[in-house]
Amino acid sequence: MRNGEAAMKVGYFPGCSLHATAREYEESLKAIAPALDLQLEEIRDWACCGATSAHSTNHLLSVALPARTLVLAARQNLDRVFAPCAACYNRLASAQHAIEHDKKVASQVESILGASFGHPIGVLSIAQLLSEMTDRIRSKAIVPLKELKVACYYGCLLVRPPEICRFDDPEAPTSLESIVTAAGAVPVKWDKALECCGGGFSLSRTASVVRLGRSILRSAKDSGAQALIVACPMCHSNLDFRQRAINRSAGDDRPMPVLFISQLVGLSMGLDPVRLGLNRHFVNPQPFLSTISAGRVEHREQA
Amino acid sequence: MSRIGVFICHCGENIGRTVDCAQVAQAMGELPGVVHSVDYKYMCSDPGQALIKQAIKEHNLDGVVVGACSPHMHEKTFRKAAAAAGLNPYLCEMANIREHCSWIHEDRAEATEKAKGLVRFIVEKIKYNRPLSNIFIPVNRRALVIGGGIAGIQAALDIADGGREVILVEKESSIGGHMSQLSETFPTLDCSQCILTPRMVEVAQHPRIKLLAYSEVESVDGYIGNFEVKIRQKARSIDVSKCNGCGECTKNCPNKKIPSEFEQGLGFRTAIYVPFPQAVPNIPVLDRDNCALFKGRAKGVKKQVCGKCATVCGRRAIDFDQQDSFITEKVGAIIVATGYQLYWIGKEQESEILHGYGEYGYGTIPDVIDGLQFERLASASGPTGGKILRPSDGKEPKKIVFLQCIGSRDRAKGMEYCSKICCMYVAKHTMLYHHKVHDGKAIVFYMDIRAGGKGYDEFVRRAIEESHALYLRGRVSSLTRNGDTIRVQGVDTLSGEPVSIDADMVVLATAMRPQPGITSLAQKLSVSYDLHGFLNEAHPKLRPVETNTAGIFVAGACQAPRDIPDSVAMASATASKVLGLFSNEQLEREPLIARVDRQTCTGCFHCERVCPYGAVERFEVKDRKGNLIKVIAEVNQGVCQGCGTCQATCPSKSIELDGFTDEQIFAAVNAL
Amino acid sequence: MEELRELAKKLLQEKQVNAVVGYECDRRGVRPAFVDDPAGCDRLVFDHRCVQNLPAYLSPRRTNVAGLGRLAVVVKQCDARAVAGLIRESQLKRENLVLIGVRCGGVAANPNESRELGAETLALRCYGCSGTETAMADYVVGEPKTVPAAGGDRDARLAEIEKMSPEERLALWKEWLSRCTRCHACRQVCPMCFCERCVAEKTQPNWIESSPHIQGNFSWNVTRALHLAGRCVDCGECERACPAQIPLGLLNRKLAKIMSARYGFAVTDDPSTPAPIGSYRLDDGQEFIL
Amino acid sequence: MSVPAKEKASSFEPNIVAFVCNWCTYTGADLAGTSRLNMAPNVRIIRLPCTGRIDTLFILKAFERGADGVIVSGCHPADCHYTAGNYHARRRFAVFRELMEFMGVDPQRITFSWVSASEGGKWAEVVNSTTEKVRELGPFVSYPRVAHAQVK
Amino acid sequence: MRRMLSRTDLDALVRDLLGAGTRVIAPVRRKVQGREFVEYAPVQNPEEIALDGSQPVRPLKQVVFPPTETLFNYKQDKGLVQIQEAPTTFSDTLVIGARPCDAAALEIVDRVMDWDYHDEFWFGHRQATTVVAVACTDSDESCFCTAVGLSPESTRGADWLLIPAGSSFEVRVVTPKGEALLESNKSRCPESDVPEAGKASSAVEEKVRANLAMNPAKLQEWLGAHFEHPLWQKIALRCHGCGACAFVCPTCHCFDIVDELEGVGRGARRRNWDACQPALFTLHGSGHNPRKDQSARFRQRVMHKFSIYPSRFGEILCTGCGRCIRVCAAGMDLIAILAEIGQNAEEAGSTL
Repeated sequence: MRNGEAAMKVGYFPGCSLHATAREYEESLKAIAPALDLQLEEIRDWACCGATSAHSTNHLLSVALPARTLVLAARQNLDRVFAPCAACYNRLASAQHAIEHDKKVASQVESILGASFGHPIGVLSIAQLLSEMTDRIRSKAIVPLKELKVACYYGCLLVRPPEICRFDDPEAPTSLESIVTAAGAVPVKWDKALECCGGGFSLSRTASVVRLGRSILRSAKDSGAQALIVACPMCHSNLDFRQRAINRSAGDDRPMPVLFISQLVGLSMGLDPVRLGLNRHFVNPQPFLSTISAGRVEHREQA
Repeated sequence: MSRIGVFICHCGENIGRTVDCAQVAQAMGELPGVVHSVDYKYMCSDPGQALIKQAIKEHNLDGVVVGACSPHMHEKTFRKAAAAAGLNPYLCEMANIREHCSWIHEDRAEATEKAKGLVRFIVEKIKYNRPLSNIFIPVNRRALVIGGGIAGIQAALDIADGGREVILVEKESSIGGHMSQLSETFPTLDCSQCILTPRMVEVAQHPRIKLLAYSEVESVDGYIGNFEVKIRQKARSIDVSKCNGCGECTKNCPNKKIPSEFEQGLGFRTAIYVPFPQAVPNIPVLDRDNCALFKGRAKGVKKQVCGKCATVCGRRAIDFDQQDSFITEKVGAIIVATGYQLYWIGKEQESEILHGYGEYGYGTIPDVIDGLQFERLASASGPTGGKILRPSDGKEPKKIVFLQCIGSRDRAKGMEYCSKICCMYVAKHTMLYHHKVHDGKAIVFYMDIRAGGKGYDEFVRRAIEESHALYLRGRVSSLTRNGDTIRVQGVDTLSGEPVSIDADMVVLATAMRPQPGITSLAQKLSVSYDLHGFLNEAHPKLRPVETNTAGIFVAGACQAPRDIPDSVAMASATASKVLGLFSNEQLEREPLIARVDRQTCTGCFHCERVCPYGAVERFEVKDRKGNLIKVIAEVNQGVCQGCGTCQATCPSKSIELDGFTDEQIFAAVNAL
Repeated sequence: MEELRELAKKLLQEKQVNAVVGYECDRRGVRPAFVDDPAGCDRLVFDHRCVQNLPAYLSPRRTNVAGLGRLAVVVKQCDARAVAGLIRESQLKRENLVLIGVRCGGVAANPNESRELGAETLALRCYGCSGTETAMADYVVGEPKTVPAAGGDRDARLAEIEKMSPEERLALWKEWLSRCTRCHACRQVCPMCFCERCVAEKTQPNWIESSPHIQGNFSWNVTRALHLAGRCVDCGECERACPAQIPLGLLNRKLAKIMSARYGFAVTDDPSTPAPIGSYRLDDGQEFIL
Repeated sequence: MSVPAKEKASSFEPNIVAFVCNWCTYTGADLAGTSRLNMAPNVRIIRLPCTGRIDTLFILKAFERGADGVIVSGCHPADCHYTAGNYHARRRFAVFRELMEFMGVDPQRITFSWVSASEGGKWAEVVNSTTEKVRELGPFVSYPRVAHAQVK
Repeated sequence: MRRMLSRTDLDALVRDLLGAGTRVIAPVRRKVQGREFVEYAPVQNPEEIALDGSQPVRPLKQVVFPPTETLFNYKQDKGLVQIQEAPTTFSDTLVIGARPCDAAALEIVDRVMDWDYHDEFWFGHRQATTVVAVACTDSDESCFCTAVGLSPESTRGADWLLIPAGSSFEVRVVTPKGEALLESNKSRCPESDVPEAGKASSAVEEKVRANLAMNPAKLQEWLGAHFEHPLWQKIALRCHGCGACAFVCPTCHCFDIVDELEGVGRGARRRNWDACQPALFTLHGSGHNPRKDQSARFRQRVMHKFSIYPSRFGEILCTGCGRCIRVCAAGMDLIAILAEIGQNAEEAGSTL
């Protein structure tokens, strides 16, 4: 609906990972935003979204933390807030939902925050944001991706639960597919797009994460994908950082590059892979980049 | 001035302990219009009633007020007593000074004062009571049964055997319904066709059953005892009077690749066809959408494209120009037995509240089938001749996963109810599978096993213990293609372990839903229905086969998920209700219904809008020369149930509910 | 104006109708006109003084008007709501009537208004009106006009009362309603009050006492307002007709607000839309019920 | 005037009339009786077939005749003996109540409740809470009522 | 020699009377939800009195003929009915600032109230009421008192007539009741030798005269002869039959008698204002009504005022106050109607 319109301004909630483990995610977003006429206005004084420690321990806190950010956004006169991290997105969207639908919680949270809610805020995931801009992405895609086959991986938080994330089908989503198609790549059909990556158990229960990652990567490879497209720093971390362990456990030596959706869009625009933070990955993206003749990155081999 | 008698009951100590009955009687005696007021130990006793009867005669009473217990307890008793003494029973009313007074208060003075107030209400009210007499409505002693499945068949046969005429309407070209598609039936595993077919034949041959197959109810007018039903007989393109069911036409039809509805798409039929060999009536129907001749006509081809069937028909029974025809039948009662359909897991759903199963591929995986399809695979007369073969490649599946509660009991999918039959038929399926594929493995995912019924739990035990079905308690999170198998991802909640199974076939026990079109039928009948379209019974316990519209009954799965024994029991219940209704030429009803003041009614028809029963009709007031003066409301005595919503709604108060008229209520309020 | 007169003339000449109900000038302003010969059509006018709601004459109870035969009626868009109401409630048949829709640029509060139409003089009910013609019309005449800007908030007086304490409100209504002499002019001019025998005149039982004491006046005005809930077409004629100067429109307006807030309903010129009273939804609000 | 306000309030016994449907609330009140649930004696019941039959005129007349409070009670939604009378009543009284409030009649004087045949306890609660509430509000002298000339 | 009364002294007079417990009725200014008007109402304070000439929206008749009046109360007791008569004492009332047309109406209606039945209530109020009229200083296009034989300074029905003269009033004493009022207020009404300023209201009178000229006798004659005339049908089409005209008419005096219950077996008999315009008028119990539609009812109104009453009492039952014209929502205009009938009467006269 917003395709073809002039510059779009949305509030920007980076969350903790985009300044840390997923710096490349933020770098790629900032790199593609101007080309897409997308203005990202960071919410001043934002705080933690509450995932996962708050929402697994205290419901009220899990609403209050993101609700504070929403109040700030309203004060900044923003109608919509974009949270690139799937977990942040999920927390913010859940809080907005709770504010609108649970009057009791809403009033409790208001008294906790000592502030009242302004206008309702639309919370956007990257899948929703970019799928609204597919026409622009298509028009900016200058690098032919040569029928590059990619597997779009949603993970568990991007389109679920359905009453909160209403922009896509919770069981058979298509938004990421529509974005990669616009960028010129070919999404493959595969089974594990909505499986769990292990989330925050990467450190505490590494074996589980490895097992889950194995099934995801195997399915992606079996479907002929050349890269895995993700939209969540946690998923990226589990599938990229843990990939060597995963492959080792599977006896499989085929590395599978894991890209943020924003990185793929950036590549389609012909942006420098380094500007897109591709040099920060653990799985060497060079062979992959070469197949689409996208320039080089200096890759530091993992220890 | 009225001549009212007031009788205050002590109810032993029940009232007398807290209410000074003598004082109440004395106070009532002072009211204008009261000529006799006494108290007595037990008014409902024989001597008590005799007291009333005697007083009616002695004092020439024109109203009797009994201050005693709840009218729900003894109103009938006292009205009968009054009638026995020659007083119109509706001139006798009760004031409740026991449940609503003596039993709930302790202070004697307060309770006595309140009792006076309560009796005074009724004394004032009864001054405006009118003598009323019961209403008699003629009954047309023929019944209409809608739906020719097992419920409809049973109801029709029971009524016809009871000596009354029945019209049985079936929308398909044959009766038999879903039961005719089943292979075997639980819990006895007897062959469905074997027990059903004789009943179908009986219907066809019964002298008092008029079978209208391939027909639908177009409209329903009237009320209990006096319905007028318009029925559309859809064009079969066959002259029924000429066809002898030889089958030459179907044999010669060139279009043989049309998915058969009866075979649930697993087999094929011709364009002119009989749905299954035992069809009743055994007369083909021409599917015009798939007939070459009609396709040609639609394209405007001048030459007749086909017409083979007509050529080979020795009796010249094929009539390509046949049109839908209509007949009108007058009946006194209607039984709705339209049955069910199975839920489909696809993305597109007919109703907004329903949601498909994306995690099961929205029904795009060919070897994921539903229960009815499995029935056809298992049926000896089915597309595979009773062999269990996969639809995709015709291979025998060695591992079948059965999933229960697909849609059912799932609010997120829009059907929070239990479909009731799935536990049983899944058990049956595992047995049939075991009998036919000895080395096959049946795995069942279930939420709970609900096998309440005679021999039901034993049946499920047999499936587990003798047919070695593996029952896993848990849900399946996804079905995905894995090579030529189906990857079933689920969880066994009893062990807490995730389960992953590569199955050759998956059978979904999808939810039972009412037939499409049920809501429009319900609207024609003024029968209410629930969120899911199941028809509502008048009372869940005490009137389970009646509807809120008098004279209309429900049987089988159109009311809620039902299995065969339940459906048949309901059908027989409706038949007995109908035969009871038909046992008299006239129907007697309490006269507490609404009536219209023709002089002041303006004909705005607010009453018509609010009447839950459609009892308000339009009446033309004409002068002596026959010129129309105005169109006003009239209450159909047979339909009105006496709720009085019309009266409260009527702006000019031109409609009155007898027994609770405005004057009566006003008088009571005036006595405050 | 010429267009209207020509059309009326044509309808009468062609005997499509027996009479045209419209507006004409009188000594002081504008009044309803009943024209039954083509020559009289030159009397017809339409301007901002055409305040009256002519469909009030269409109730079958007006036997003298009904005696004229088939009628053509000049209707503003707002008036058409009354026609729709009468059709909806079986008092009229659409096919027995020719509707001449006029494009209206708003009307004044009273038909003797000598000033131009502006924020000062514009009738309350025209606030926010688009002034388009009704979709019900058989013919539409006149040039498109714009309704002048409103002279303030239409519901200011309602809000003022809502702000008061319950005691103040009751005292106010008692004061106002004690002025009522029960002439029932409010009812007689109302196009939607067409009962053959008004409940206020029912004496057996005498729910609403006919004496103009506060008790009878209160019951009457409450009941009148309730009977018009979801039916009132907001023409304001009741208030204009009230010789006791009671602000009756407030009650109707309040009910319109309730209808809108509770049931999302507004009266329109669509005869097929039923009023909310007389229908229901399973999920109707019941916050006030224990 | 020297009577303390509290004492004065407690000496006032409100006069409350209840319009109830025959099938649910009346029967529920019967059950309260059968269960011997003690309750305030201030409420007197007038039985109607259905809440659909209960007219706003009844309430106005009750106030005219000196009622200090009114109860309207019937079947819960979906339980109406006549399937829809209570739904119609619900709309009618929602609107009536708001209009009354607008005209300054304290809506607390009119209690609406759904009491089923099995809710004897709830009925007792409705009766007691309404009596208590109306007792606190005091006699409804401000209702627009004609002063009665009492004939000796 | 003329007596003058200053506004200050008038106020003092009012204050005295109020102090003595007399009810004082006068035109007062009202504002209801943005609408401003003047009406006759009891005053507590002389400052409320508005004597600037605006016509009160409702007539004076309610002072002597309340819209509802309890005749008696009753109680039914075991077949016995007890009656308690309504009190027959009437409070002393002074009306200040009555319009001449309103004052005149009282005297005109006196006739019917003392005809076949002497109405104690009417005359009880009349006796207790002293009427001080004020000559009109203004008129509008609905006034036509001159056409019915009155004038802006008519003294009929008044006990005093005050004629505005600058900030004072000239006092004209009309009746013995007026003499008594003067007697107790002589000091406030000094005799003045200010020369007569001519007819104070002649300009107003001219203005009113321009509204309607009428020949009552001819009119009456025509009405008597034209009970069935197409004119009635034509005129009454636009009439809503609301009767607001009758309710604001100073001379309309129809009433209805009702019994109203006030509990079991007891109640009150009241008489209330009624009118001849609503459809219930003369409706028989059978449902038949000899006056079949609005034209018959409207004819009744005109006939009663300009033919029946004059022939019975020699008085036109109309004082030309014009309220019926001002109040009519449908634009029924008695001036225009009388003019039209008058023209018919002229023409009829010429052919006779």
